[in-house]
Amino acid sequence: MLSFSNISKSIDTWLNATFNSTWTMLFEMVIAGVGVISLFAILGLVLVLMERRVAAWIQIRLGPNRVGPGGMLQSLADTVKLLVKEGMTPDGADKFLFNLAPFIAIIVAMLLMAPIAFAKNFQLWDMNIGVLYVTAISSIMVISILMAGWASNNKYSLMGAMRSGAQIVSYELSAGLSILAIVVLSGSLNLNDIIQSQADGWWIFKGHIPVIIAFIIFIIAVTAETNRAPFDLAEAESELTAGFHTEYSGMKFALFFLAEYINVFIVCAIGATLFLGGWMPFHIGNWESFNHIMDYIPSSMWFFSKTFFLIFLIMWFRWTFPRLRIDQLLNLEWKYLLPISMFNLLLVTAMAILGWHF
Amino acid sequence: MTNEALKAIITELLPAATFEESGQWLTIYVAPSDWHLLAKKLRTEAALLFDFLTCLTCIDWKTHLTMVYHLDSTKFRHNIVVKSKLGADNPAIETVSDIWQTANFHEREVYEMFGVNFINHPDLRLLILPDGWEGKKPMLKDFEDPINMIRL
Amino acid sequence: MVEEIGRTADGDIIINVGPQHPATHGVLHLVITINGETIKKVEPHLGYIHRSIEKMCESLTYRQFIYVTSRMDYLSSHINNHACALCVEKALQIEVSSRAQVVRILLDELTRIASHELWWGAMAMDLGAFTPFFHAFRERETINDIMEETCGARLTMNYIVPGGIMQDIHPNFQKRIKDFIKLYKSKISEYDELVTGNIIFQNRMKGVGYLSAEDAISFGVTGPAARGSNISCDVRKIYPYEIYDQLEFVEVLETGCDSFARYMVRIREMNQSIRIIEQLVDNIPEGDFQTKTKAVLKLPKGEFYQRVETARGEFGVYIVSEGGTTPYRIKFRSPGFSNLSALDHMARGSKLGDLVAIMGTLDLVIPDIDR
Amino acid sequence: MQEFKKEVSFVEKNKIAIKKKNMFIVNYIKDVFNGVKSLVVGLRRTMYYFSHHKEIITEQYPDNRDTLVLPDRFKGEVILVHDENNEHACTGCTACELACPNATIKIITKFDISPEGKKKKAIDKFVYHLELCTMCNLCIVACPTDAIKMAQTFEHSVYNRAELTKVLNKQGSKIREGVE
Repeated sequence: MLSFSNISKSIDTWLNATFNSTWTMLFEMVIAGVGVISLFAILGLVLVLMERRVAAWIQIRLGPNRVGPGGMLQSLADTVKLLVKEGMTPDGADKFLFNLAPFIAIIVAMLLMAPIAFAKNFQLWDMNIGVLYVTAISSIMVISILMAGWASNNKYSLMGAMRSGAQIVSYELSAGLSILAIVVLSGSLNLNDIIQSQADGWWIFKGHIPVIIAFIIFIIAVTAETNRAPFDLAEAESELTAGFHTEYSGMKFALFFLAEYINVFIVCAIGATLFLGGWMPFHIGNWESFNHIMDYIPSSMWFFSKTFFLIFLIMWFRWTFPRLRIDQLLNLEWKYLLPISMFNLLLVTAMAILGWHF
Repeated sequence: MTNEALKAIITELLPAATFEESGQWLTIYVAPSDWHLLAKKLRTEAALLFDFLTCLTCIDWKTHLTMVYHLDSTKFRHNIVVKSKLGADNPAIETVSDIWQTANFHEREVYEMFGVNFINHPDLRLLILPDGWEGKKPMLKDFEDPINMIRL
Repeated sequence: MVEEIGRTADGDIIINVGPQHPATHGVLHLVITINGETIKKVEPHLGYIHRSIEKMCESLTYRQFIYVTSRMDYLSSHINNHACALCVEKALQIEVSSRAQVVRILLDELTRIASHELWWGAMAMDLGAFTPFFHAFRERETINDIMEETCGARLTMNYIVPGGIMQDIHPNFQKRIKDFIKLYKSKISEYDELVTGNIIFQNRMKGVGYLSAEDAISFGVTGPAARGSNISCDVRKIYPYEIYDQLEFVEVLETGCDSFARYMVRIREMNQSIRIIEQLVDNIPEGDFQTKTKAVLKLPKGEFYQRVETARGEFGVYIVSEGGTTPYRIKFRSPGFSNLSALDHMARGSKLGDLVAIMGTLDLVIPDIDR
Repeated sequence: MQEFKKEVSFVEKNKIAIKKKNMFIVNYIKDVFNGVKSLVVGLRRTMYYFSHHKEIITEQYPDNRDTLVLPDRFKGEVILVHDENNEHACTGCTACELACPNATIKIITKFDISPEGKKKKAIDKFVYHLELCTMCNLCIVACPTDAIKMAQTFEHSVYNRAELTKVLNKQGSKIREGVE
């Protein structure tokens, strides 16, 4: 059967047979790099189009329908437009940091790709601390935003960056705690092990109400972490015009834009892996015939459909809710999400110890 | 309240005031120097309670300017018009922005459009005209703008 | 300490909101002083769209000057025109036929609903929810279609002339209005679902921009903004014009004094407007739509003041006539100008995000402020 | 009996005190529940429109250009009505010119010699400045012979401002017989 794991394995064996191990390593790195970058490009195009389509349908509009069949090439046209635009650096800006910030944003997004299992046995780096790695790296995102806000020499940017700093630092907590709930249940930090532990049922079904609560908190927290509405205070366009990327234009703006969407994809991929079983097909107990049919659907399909379902959820939020105010945003975290998730973690731990889950 | 009753009370407050009844509402003419004192009394007098300054404007009569204040009482719903005649050169009148806060903006508008100087105004700066505007006040009758013609 | 540009001596930051800013709905320029996120002072700088309409009107005849007023508060242009026509009619003592009066009021109330619809969408957009804007436009477009069919334009209709209305109503007029009422009633619950009931929205609005009744009167705040502070100031009720005194409707009052109260006033006011329309739409009397007037109108010497209730508050027309064919001086008392003057008072001490909510509930239309 | 009652009330009081303490937690949970509920209501509404995306409200302009019908009263631009004989009803009385608040209309008259040898006033050029027009309809109302009317056009954009200044009477047109 043609699958990602078979393709990667055959490439690996062919490279090993043709070159020595160092060259194989190098070639594989190049292939992985090219793969990640092309995945970036495709994701950027698809997600932007998807967002615009979701927004349009919710708003009783048609959405993009000019470029290409049914507007499918709209985001490609946007990319070309952004590429040929002049990338300006404002006077008085810290030129080095100003130009560095978008690249840090995109590099962070790239780093986060490493531990994600896109399909069965198809992963860039199967590390034993995958969950920890993801939470650690995703916090670096805030540095690029702070850097952009500070270096722009613009008060709107600075305020956006400061808001974003406060926001990401606080929402890291509840995101971490809800991830921890799954770690407790599966007993591993390795993403592959977590997926394997869901072979007989996804955690969201196996874990009763506490895991559902953890899932909801996770979705809220990652929406905030990726600066998406209703938590888009860092760029709140009716207050701060565009927040931290007010002064950016052309390709540098495009990188921020892309990084936002890639981050959404990654957090949704993590969410799908932890709560919805990653590439694991949907199985119902001992109903063998049903499980068999589900197994026929390729694992990559499972992974992407779950991820895109979560992405849709986040987009759905964005086009429904108004934005919070900064103090309410922090209230929500410290007064509601954090206590609830801590209490929830306690429940999950008790559940794991007593073996109450399926 | 009838015009007669209003007249009686206001005459008591300010004997120097003169009245005119031909218009829609009772019109009171006061000297600029009396205005602030009368305004305070109009606002606070229990039987009058003119707490709502509906409209504040100025009319350029070429020989002189007239300040026009439309007052309304949200409790009794009676209206009066107060007018005050100002000289054409160096027109000045005391501000009422401490009595009705809405006068703050309206007086700033009159200041820049007619050049009326409001004494004791807390913040008498240009509001609508661009910063650094010099020369004739735009709403005066003899204002000519060769670049942006208004007259047809 | 060296004083930096854009900072006060206390170290507070001064930022420009506008003239090009998404939240100001036009070219309003606010210079705000903030300490962190807290607003210490708001200072409006006006005049970016000042066209000196008052001066322009001095060279226009009494038939011509009405159309200019559509360009002030473009969202309630019909009501502005109405005010001017009423003032001229009062001066000339022209009797307007009851048919024209009813049609005028019908269009007034439709304009009011259209204005509030747009405000509702823009308000939600200010707070970061984009979807309501499009949903509000669905109903508003229906009103605009009615306007387009009868008046010939969607926004600046210029349908009112001294003595009545310019053309008789379109044959479809009543049917279209009834269709609109049906649509409106089926969709109004969505407004609550999408915005009013939303917990985030309520938290953003409640307790924000407190304006006490005394301050509201002192600042000359009128319209829904003042009625949110429990001040009875609806000109349609207290100084009725046309046939408003014969109609059944309630002056909407809220006691909250905050942004949410002002929001609720507008939402409930739309229902009252629907109520007025329902009373009138089937009862348009037969008769002339326009009273015969002289070709050239000459107002008698004197001063005339007419106030009406627009969607934003009390709109006053003050005409000083010297007996000629053109006014000697015209003053438009626009509601937005007075309402804006209370912004500084309301916004002090609140967060930057609240400024947007406060400006939204004041329903500022910039051409109305600048004139 | 009396004592028993006292005891009961004591217990009741205690209960109330406990309840008050619990109220905080209850209110907290209530807050969360009501908040989430209001959000779910909003989400349901947007989901409805997402799943019923065929109910679009936007005009598909310019795709619908052929089927687009504007109301007959729509004020697009002023035109001078010509009939099939290339005749119009404008006598050149300049009532429209006087009625216009913006000096949009300029009528240039000439004197025609009628067959009887009489001099007769007629229009030479009916100049219309579309760039100044605000579509206020006052000229149409003022016209005593109904010579001008509003056309239902709206695509007025051109590349050169001079193109907006139009001469409304067609080449060689003349006034219709009988119009005074």
